[in-house]
Amino acid sequence: MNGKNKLLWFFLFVSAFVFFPRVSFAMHISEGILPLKWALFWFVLAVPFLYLGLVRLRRLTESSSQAIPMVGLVGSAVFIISCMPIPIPVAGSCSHPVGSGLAAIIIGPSLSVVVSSIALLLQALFLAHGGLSTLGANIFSMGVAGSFVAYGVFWLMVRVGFGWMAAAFMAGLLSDWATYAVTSLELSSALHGGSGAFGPMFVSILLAFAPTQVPLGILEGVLCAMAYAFVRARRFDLLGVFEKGGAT
Amino acid sequence: MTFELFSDIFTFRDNALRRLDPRVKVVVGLVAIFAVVSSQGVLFPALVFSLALMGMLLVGLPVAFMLGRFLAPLGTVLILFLLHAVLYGWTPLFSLPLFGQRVVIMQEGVLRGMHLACRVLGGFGIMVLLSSVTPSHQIFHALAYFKAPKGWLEVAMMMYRYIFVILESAADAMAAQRVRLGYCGLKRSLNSLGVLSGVVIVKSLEQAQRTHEAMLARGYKGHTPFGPMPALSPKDGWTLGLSLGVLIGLYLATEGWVFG
Amino acid sequence: MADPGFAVEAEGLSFSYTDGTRALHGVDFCLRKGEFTALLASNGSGKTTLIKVLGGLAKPQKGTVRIFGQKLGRIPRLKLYQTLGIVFQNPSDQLFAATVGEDVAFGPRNLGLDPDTVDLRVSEALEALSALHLRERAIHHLSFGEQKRVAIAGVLAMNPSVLILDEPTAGLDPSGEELMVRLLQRLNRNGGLSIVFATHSIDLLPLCADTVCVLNLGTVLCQGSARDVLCNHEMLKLAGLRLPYVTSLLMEMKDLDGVPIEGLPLTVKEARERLLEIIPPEILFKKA
Amino acid sequence: MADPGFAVEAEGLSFSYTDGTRALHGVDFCLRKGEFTALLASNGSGKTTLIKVLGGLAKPQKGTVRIFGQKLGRIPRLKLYQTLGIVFQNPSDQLFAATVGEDVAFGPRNLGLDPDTVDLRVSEALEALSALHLRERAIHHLSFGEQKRVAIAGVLAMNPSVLILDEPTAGLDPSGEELMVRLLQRLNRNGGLSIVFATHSIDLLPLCADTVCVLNLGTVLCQGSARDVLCNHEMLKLAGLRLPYVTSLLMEMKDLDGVPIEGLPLTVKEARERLLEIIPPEILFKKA
Repeated sequence: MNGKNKLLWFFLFVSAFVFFPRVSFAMHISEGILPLKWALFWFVLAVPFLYLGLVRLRRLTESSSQAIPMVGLVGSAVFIISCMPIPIPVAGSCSHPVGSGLAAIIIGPSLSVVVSSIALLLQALFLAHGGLSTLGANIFSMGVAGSFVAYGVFWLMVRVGFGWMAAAFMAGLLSDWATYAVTSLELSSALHGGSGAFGPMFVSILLAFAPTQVPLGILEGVLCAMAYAFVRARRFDLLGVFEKGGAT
Repeated sequence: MTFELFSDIFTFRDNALRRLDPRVKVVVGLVAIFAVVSSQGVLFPALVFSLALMGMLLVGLPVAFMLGRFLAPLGTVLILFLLHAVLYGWTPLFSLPLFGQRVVIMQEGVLRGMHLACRVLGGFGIMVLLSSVTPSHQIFHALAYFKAPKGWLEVAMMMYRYIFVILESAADAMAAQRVRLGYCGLKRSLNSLGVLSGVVIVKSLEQAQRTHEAMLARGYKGHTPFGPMPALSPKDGWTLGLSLGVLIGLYLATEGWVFG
Repeated sequence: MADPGFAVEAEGLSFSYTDGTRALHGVDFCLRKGEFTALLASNGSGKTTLIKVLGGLAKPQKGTVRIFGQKLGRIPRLKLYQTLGIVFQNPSDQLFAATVGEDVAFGPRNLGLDPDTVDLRVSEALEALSALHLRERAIHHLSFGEQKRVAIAGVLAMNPSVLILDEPTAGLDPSGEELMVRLLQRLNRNGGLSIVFATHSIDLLPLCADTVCVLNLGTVLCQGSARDVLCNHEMLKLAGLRLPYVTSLLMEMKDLDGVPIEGLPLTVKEARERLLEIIPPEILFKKA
Repeated sequence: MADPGFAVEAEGLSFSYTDGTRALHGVDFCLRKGEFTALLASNGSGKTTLIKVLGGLAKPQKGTVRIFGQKLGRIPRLKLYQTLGIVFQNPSDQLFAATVGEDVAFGPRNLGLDPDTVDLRVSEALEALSALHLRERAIHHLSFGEQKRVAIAGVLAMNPSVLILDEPTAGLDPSGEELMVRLLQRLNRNGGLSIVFATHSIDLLPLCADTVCVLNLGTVLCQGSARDVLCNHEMLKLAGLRLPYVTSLLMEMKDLDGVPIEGLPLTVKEARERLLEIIPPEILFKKA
């Protein structure tokens, strides 16, 4: 296998470029890609996080009737941001931000999982990005991994003493990369076919997406930092609703 | 523009499938999708795909719209197919010259790739059909009937409604940036997009405040009351039974559990 | 103090926002039962704040509001909003459900009514705004004018006896404006609703309003019958407003050219009558 | 084909959204250099879509747009938006920066101008809209009318020769409307800008527009001088519009009462002149 690998990777690079415009949504795992076993596995993994978010939502609703409209509207905003075309310098084309990192630092990671799960369902149904059987896997990679990594990084960096601008940048960047890594993991674990080819499969998928995802992550970081700065400067007071009821 | 892609105008057109009870559609759709995903052969997903395609043509979805929806999964399928064809398997089928070297295509990989492609198409077919004949609020109502968490549903419905409102603002804001040359070159594009994202979030927060006030003025107490679902009509019941029967029959037949 | 003839009675209202902006200062306002009052105000005069204060959505620092003689703070919210309906300017602020029928049912359902009653209320409210045919439509597929009407229906389904509307005709084209004024008039005359209609479209007022209240920079400049208020040209100008076009035509003719016009015609119909009085009949064409 | 006298020339424009909604169908539109054209249209008539198509923000499925004789698709964006300025309806969608000065500078900075030139452009643009005193103000402290003016200044700072405005007077109170019309007129007369002014406030049109184009359901019903277009009462009604109030008063007197009024007075001033012609001088009061 070794002799062939180098060539193969090259081939994959090329193919990623060729199909680029449509692969930009490849961070959503398409309907039908995961076999039943794996689809259910990721659902099971995502559910506890979703539950955590719903508990937080209930607590917020008890303290203020504003909670549901606030979370819902931040959700709409994040949905729209995730549809915005980001220019990719490498490929001379556009992709789209994930947005869950930004959501996480604004409304907290567990609510961000809730919002992502809805956004992913709507995207599957009305934009044909992602899928229903793969919803669990997508919630896990974008919602759970993206949100918790972003929030963790943000919290940690602010705690350590970095400015929140840098923290927001890293949150956006790492949430995007985390999503990308987890998606690759999900894809390769389901597709390697049990023949021990998991390793090369994982690396190939990582590499196939690398030319778009590596710069995209950086751009998402920039976007996240700018958007967060904007909200902070304009209407930081409005974020108060989400501070009640703990940090999860 | 991407913003324009998000349209649900077809789901409000009247047709036989649209009139069907949403609970029936959701159940049949989910059963079909999970059956496709669990299938081991090519035949069942291919059959489901052709059924879904027939359904789409029957309700008069424009071909251009359908193609638009299927382009994304097709791209993914193609890459995965190529990956499998060269990475997986042990029986060389043939080899292709590529940049002076030869890439070997494996038989098992090609078969698996084809199976995968059929699964994606079958699943997608059902998904696109379901969403083209069922308005989202009906899907949410059906989910409410099946006891999906209420908070999740409320947020989902709020999100869905206001996507259209905020989208309009966002599109206007983007156009306004564009006419002041906000999207010329990478740096300016990124700058404009960052500001736009901020604008969108601030707008949504302000909208949430105003919406909340309007909700209070109509007796909101923190929870949106759902209306009752009407009882399933006999016709809906028959449709449910019949389509589930056909699906299961097809599955058993094609997956080789009945005829060996 | 609490005159039973008043639907809404506000005294000495003052309101400042937390950032220090003073929006209202010593505002007195009243609305008699069954009256149609126009709240005439230019941009930034505190109109929207006044509406929020009257509707209990913002708490004034000073002053009291009475709804049918009862102090606002003492009325339980659920009861208040069955008495007082508030329609905001931007329809998308108050249309939060997916379809028209669902949205209008939001209020009645919050009241805990049974499904049949909810259904009846929804039909009645939509009917009253000539919007019954929209019932199954998605909110985001409605035109702007339709959205405005559905937003009013949503409030009407709470069965209020007072309706406060913030710029119900803003953004509508002429035919939409006309329809809206006609519908509101019908609600007032036949439905017996007391209506407050905040607006700055002066030409529409004389067609519908019994009384007019002019708000400027957070204070009430003038409140009285439409005729009394609109004849005070200076005051209107001060408030960033003007006379209706037709009235200003006739006023100019009277004041600048010395044409003997009686009174103050406010509508096209009145102006026509006044002018015909002074045009010698012999110059008219013969009617067919 | 490409008449050098035209600033904007559109032929046979058709536009449908991807979901199949047809917004424009065979629209012809033109704007001569230095002209002030009103685009009169009711809600949902395709006005906003037409503006987007003319500004190259939406690509029509059929038809061509020429800007100063050049085909729209062939003009580089950098040059296009220094020729054509587009102001959208809602100012809060177009103001992004923290302060007025910063916001107006957004365009010039994108042109890569040096700081001094940017500064100059900002002052000039704000000056032209009588908004220079707002320069240091925070956007969210502006009144609605001020926001509208600043939004126009932001586009004006690109130094365009054509300005397309979507409902610049919508939501403004009478004094704000008057100011806006005066400012736009000044830009047109003194600044030499060609202006397209989309609106449905018919009473304001005769004061400023040289020509009027009536758009209805995605097609142009009529384009011509203000006088020609507005005399077609039936057509206006079809488009959900109406005559200016003053005109409709005089038309009613002419048609229903047989008062011999010449022509079609569109403004208060004209109406006054026409009426004085037929009122016998002996009944006038003596002027002081």
